[in-house]
Amino acid sequence: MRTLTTSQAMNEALREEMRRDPSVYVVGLGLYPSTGDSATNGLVEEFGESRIRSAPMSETVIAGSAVGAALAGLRPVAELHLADFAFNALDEILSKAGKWRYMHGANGAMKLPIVFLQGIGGYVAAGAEHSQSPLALYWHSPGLKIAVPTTPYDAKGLLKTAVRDDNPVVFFTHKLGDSGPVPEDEYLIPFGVAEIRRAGADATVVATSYMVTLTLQAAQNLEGQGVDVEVIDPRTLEPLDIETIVDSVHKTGRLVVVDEDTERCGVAAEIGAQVMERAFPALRAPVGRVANPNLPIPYSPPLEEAVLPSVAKIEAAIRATLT
Amino acid sequence: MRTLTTSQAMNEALREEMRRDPSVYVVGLGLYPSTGDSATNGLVEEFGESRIRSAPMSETVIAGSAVGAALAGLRPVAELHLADFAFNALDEILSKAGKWRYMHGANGAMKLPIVFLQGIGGYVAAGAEHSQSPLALYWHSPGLKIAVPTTPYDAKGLLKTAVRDDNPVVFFTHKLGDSGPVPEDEYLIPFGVAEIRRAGADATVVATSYMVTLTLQAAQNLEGQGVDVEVIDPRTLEPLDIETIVDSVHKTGRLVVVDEDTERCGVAAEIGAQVMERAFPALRAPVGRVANPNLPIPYSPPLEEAVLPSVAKIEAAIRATLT
Amino acid sequence: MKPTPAEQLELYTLMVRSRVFEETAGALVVSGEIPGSWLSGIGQEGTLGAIHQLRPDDYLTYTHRGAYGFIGRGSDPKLLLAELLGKRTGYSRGKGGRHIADLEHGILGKSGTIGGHAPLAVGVATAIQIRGGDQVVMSIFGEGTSNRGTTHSSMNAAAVWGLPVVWVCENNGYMGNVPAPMYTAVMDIADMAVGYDMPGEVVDGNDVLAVHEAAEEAIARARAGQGPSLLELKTYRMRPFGETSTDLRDPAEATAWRAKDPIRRFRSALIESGVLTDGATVAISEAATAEMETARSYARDSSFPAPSDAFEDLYA
Amino acid sequence: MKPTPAEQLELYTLMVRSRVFEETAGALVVSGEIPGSWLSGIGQEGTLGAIHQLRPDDYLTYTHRGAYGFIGRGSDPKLLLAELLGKRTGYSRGKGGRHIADLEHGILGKSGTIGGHAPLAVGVATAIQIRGGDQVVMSIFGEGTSNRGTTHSSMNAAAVWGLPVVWVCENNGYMGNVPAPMYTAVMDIADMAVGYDMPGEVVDGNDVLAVHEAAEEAIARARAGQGPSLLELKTYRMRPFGETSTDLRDPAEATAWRAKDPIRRFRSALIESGVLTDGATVAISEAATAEMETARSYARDSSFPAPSDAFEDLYA
Ligand SMILES: Cc1ncc(C[n+]2csc(CCOP(=O)(O)OP(=O)(O)O)c2C)c(N)n1
Ligand SMILES: Cc1ncc(C[n+]2csc(CCOP(=O)(O)OP(=O)(O)O)c2C)c(N)n1
Ligand SMILES: [Mg+2]
Ligand SMILES: [Mg+2]
Repeated sequence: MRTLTTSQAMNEALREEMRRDPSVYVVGLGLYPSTGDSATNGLVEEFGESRIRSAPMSETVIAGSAVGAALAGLRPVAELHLADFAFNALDEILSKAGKWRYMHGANGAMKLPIVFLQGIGGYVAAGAEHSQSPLALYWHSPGLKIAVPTTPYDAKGLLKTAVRDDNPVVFFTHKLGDSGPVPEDEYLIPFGVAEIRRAGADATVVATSYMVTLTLQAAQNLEGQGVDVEVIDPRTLEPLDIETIVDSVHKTGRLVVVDEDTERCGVAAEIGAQVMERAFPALRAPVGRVANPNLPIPYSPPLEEAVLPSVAKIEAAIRATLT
Repeated sequence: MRTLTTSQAMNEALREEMRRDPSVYVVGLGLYPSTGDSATNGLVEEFGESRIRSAPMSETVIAGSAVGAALAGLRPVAELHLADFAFNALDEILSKAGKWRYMHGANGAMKLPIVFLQGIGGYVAAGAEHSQSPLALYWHSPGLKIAVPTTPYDAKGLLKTAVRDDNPVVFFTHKLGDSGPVPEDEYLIPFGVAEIRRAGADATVVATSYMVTLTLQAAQNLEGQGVDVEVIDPRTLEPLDIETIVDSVHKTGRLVVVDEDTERCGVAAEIGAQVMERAFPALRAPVGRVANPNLPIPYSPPLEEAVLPSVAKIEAAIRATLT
Repeated sequence: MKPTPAEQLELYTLMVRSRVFEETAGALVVSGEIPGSWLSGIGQEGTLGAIHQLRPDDYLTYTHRGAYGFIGRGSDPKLLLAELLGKRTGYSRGKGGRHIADLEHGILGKSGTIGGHAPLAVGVATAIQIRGGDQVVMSIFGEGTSNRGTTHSSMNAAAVWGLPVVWVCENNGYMGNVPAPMYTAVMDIADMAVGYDMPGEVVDGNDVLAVHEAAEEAIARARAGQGPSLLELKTYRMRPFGETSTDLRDPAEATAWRAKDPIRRFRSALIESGVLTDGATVAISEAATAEMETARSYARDSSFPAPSDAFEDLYA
Repeated sequence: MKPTPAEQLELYTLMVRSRVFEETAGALVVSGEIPGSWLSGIGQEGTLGAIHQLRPDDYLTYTHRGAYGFIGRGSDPKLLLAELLGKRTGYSRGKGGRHIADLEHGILGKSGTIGGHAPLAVGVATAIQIRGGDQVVMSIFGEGTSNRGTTHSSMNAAAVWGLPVVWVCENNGYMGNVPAPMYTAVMDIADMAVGYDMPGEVVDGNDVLAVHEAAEEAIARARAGQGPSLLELKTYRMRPFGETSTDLRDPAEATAWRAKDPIRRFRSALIESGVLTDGATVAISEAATAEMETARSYARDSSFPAPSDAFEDLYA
C-alpha cells in the first residue's frame, strides 16, 4: 500500500469530497498560492479561488462565515490552522455552530454541516500560544462532534465522514504529522468507533493523536518487563465509544488516560468519570491521568518536555495502577 | 447584622478597594449613568468616568485593555456582564491574562492583577447564549484563579481578596443573586478555603453558587428521610480546597458534585478525579454528577428545568450513592 | 424609484402591524407571560423601507431589536408570539425565545452575542456567490454593535470578496442609556465605509421613503455583483432598552423624537398625497390589532413543550 | 524636525544593529540552534524612524516581525538571543522564545495571536491616562493584522477615550505569500482612520527620515492629550515570511524593492550630506557584527533551564 503523510491523506479526502459535492468549499488563511505539504495543497488550482477561499486574517470571519454558509446550504471546511488561533473564534464555534440548531429548535430541520480544521500539539518549541491541544474546551461544549485522528489512514477516512456529517465537526490533527499506509480505494470511517491499537490484559490506556504514538512506545517498553498493556484510540471524542473502553476496563481493572491537553477538567477526568459511572466495581486502582499539569506550554525544549506527556511518564502512570 | 444583596455587597467591596487604592478602576459596558442594583451602582458619581470607564461594545477591548493596564501597573476590574458575552474575549482572558506571566518567564516579576466579573446561570428564561455557567472552560485553562461566591458575605470578602490578588481572577456571580447578612466592618476572605455549609455523615455534596442553595434544600428534604448530607462550598475553584473535600469523603464514603455547567469535562469530573486519586479506597460508590447533560440551555421554563440541576435531581443522585 | 401607491400602502401596513405586534409583546412582558424580555423597536420602523424591498429568496440577518425584520419578511405573528411565550408551537419550539429563525423567509436565526450575526451574513453571501445567482443578504445592526470586531472583520471580508451584503446600521444614538459619543469615535457610522472601500450613506431613518430609496440602490448594487454597501439610518428608540429596563435618557429628547415618529410621519404624507384616507388608516390599525390579538390567543392556547423535548434537536 | 546629525548617526547605527541581529538570528534558525522560527524584519528597518523617538518611559507593543522594536528601545541582544535559543538567561527565562518582554524598556510582551496586542495597547494607554502624565504607547502591526477585530475595536476605543496611542501599520503588501488585495479592502490602511475620526497618514516606510517626521507629529499629538493617530508605512519584507518558509512572491518585485532598502538609502543620504563617512560606515557595521557575535556566544554558552523551572512563574 502507498505511504502518505497525514496532510496528503487529508488533501485526498478534501479533493475527493469537493469533486463529489459542489457544495463543499474551504475557507482559511493563506490558501493561495498552494504551498507544499498541506491539506489544501493544489486545491486552488483545481477548484479555483471561490471554493478555495483565501480569507482575511480573522478567525472570526473564517469560522463565522462557515456557519452562515452552512445555514444557507453549503458544506464549508474552515481551516483555522492552529487551535490556538481559533480562540479568536470561540463564540462562533462554540455558540454559533454548536448551539445554533438546538437554540432554534431545529427550525425547518436546520443543518450545520461544517468542518473546523485545527492543528494541535507541542513538542515543536513553538511556545504557549502555538502549542495547545484544547480538546476539552470543545468537548465540554454541547453540539459539536470531535475527531482526533492519529494515523493518515484515519485522518482521511474520518475527514470524509466529517465533510458528509450534517453537524459541526471539530477536526484536530497534530502538527507533528505522521505517515502511514493509505489505500487507493475510497473508504470512510464512521464516528464513534474506537480502534484497539494494541491488545493487552493488565491495564487499559486510552490516548488520542500523538499520545497514541507515545503510549505504544511505553507499552512496548513495559512488555519487556512483563506488563501487557491494551491501548485504545477513540478516534472521535464526540461521539465517544465508551463501550470499548468499559469492556477493556472490565478485562484489565486498570485505566490510564493520556492527554496532551491541560489536566484540569480534561479528557482524562471525563473518561475517568464515565468509566467510574459504568464500571466502578471493576476498577482496581484509581484512574491514572497523564496530561499537562495545568501549565502554559513553555518554549525551551527541556521545559516543554517537563510539561508535556512523555513515554516515561506514561510508563510510570501505568505502573502506578498496578501497585 | 445588615442584609445586603450580592450586588450591594460587591458594590461595597469595589467602593472600599477603590478608595483604598487609586490604581483600582472598573471598565465595562453601560457603567454610565448608574442604574439601580448593580455592583457598580453609584461608583461613577464618586470616582468619575476615568476610573469607572464605560466601554465601547467590545468584550475584547474590555478584557484585553484590562490586561494592558495591569501590565502597566494598574489593578483593573473588567465587568463583562454575562459569561456568555465573554466568549468574545477568550483569547484575552485565557491566553493573554492566564498565560502571559508564565510565557514571559515572569519577566521583571511581571504581575497581572485583574478581576474579570462575569454573571452566570440559568433559571431565568434567557436562552442558550444568556444562561451559561462556563466554570470548567476557565478552570481547564492555566494561570487563572476562579472565585464562585454563593452568599453576599462571601461575594464581598472574596471580591476584596480578588482585587488585591496579583493574579488574574475570574469572578463568577449568579444572575439570580441572593441576599444575606454582611457585617459593617471590613473583612477579607482568603482564596482556597472551603465552607462547610452543612455538616453530615452519610454523603458529601460539593456545590458552588446557586447550586449550594438547591443542594441545601435537597439535604433538608433528605434529612426528613434519615439521610444526613454534608454540603461543601469550595468558594474558589482555583485554588481548590481539596483537603476539606477529601476529609469529608473519608468520613462519608460518598460524593456527589452539583454543577450548573455542562457535565462533560466539567467541575464534577475534575473533583471526582482528584478525589479518586487521593481517596480511592474511601469511595464506596461512584462519584455522582448532577450537571447540565451537555445541552445548550433552552428558553422555555419547562425545558430549562429539564436541563438544569434541580432539588429532585440532586436528591436522586445522593440516593444513588447510598444504594 | 418611489414606491407605487399600492407599495406605499403595503409598507405603511407593515409598519403598523410591526408596532402593534411590539406593543402586544411588550404588554406580555409586563404581564409576565413572556418569561424573558423584549427589546422593542418601536420608533425604528423606518427600517422597513429597506427590508420591504428584499425578494422572497433574499436573506436577512438581524440583531436584537424590533419585530419589523420578521413582519417585513412575512413571518407569522402567531408563531412569533408562541415562541416568546415559550410554547412548543413557536418558531423555535420554545427553545429559542428571542432567538427566532424563519428559514422559509430567509431569516436564519439570531445570535445571542450582539454582532455575532455579521460573520454569518458574510457566510450566507459566500454561499450565494459560490452557488451563483443574484440573491442578497441584508444585515441589520445598531451603532453600538459597530464597535465589535465582528462588524469590522465582516465588512472587510465582504468588500474583499465582493459579496452581496447590504449592511444597515440603525443608529439610535444610544447603547442602553449610554450616549453614542461614549463608545463610537465617529458621529456617522457611515464613515466607516471608507475603510472598506464601499459606499456609505447617512439616511433619515425615520423617513421610510428616504430609507426605501437608499436601500434600493444598495440592493441593486449587491444584486449586480458590485459588492457591499453601508446604510446608516439615523433614528431613535421610543421605548427603554428592554421592556423591563429603566430609561435614563433625557425626556425632552424623547419628546422631540416622538414628533418624528416614522409611522405618524408616513401617515401624514400618505394622507396628504391621497394614498391613504382616514378610514383606511383606522381599518389598517384595527386589522393589525385583531391580527395580534388572534396571535396572542394562539400563543396563549398553545401548550408548553414536554420536558423530554429538551433532549431533541441537538444534532441533525 | 529633522534629526540632528548625531541623532541621524544613532538612527543609522540602530538600523544596522537591528539587521545584523536579524541575520544572526536567521542563521541560528538554519543551524537549528533556535528551535523555533524567526520572522525577519529585514527590509523594514525604516520603522525605527518612529520607534527611535519614543522616550525611555514610553511603551511599545509589537506583533511578530523584526528585531528593531527591541533594538530601538535598547534591549540587550545577549538576552534576546539567549531567549531565542531557549536558555535560562533569556528575557523570558527560556519560556517565551519569540514571546519576549523587556519591561525595563517598556516592551510588555508579545501576543502569540497576531493582533492580540492591540487591546493591550489600549490598556497601557488607559493606565497612562488614569495615572496622569504624558507617556505614549506605540503599537506596531502589519496590514494583514488590520483585518482583525481587535485592531478595529482597539482603534475605536483609543479614539473614544482620547488615549495616547500611536498606531503604526507596517504595510509590506503581503500576508505570508498572499497579496494584500486578497485580504484588505483598501489599498491604504490609513483610510481606516476615517472610521475613528483620527489622523491617518501614508508614509514611505523605507525612508527613515520621512517616518521620523510623520511619527514626530503623531507622538507629539498623543503626548499633548490629543488622542491617537495612525501611520501607515509602505514597505517590503526582504526575507520570506519566516526563516524556514517558502517565498512565492515575484522575484522581480523583490529585486525592485531591494533597490529601496531603507538602510542603503539612508546610508547614501548620510554620506551625501557628509554625516557619515565610508570609514564610519565600516566601523558601525563591524561593531554591530562584533556585538552580535558576542551576543551569540553568550546565548550559546548559557545553560538551558532545569526541568523543574517549568513549574515556576505561573502565579505572582
Ligand atoms: C457580545 C455581547 N455583548 C453585550 C451584549 C448585551 N447587549 C445587548 S444589546 C446591547 C446594546 C447594543 O447597542 P446598539 O448596537 O446600539 O443597539 P440598540 O440596542 O441601540 O438597538 C448590548 C450591550 C450582548 N448581547 N452581546
Ligand atoms: C490569530 C492569529 N492568526 C494567524 C496567525 C498566524 N500568522 C502569524 S503572522 C501572520 C500574517 C500577518 O500578516 P501581516 O499583519 O501583514 O504581517 P507581516 O507578516 O506581513 O509582517 C499570520 C497569519 C497568528 N499568529 N495569530
Ligand atoms: Mg443603539
Ligand atoms: Mg504584511
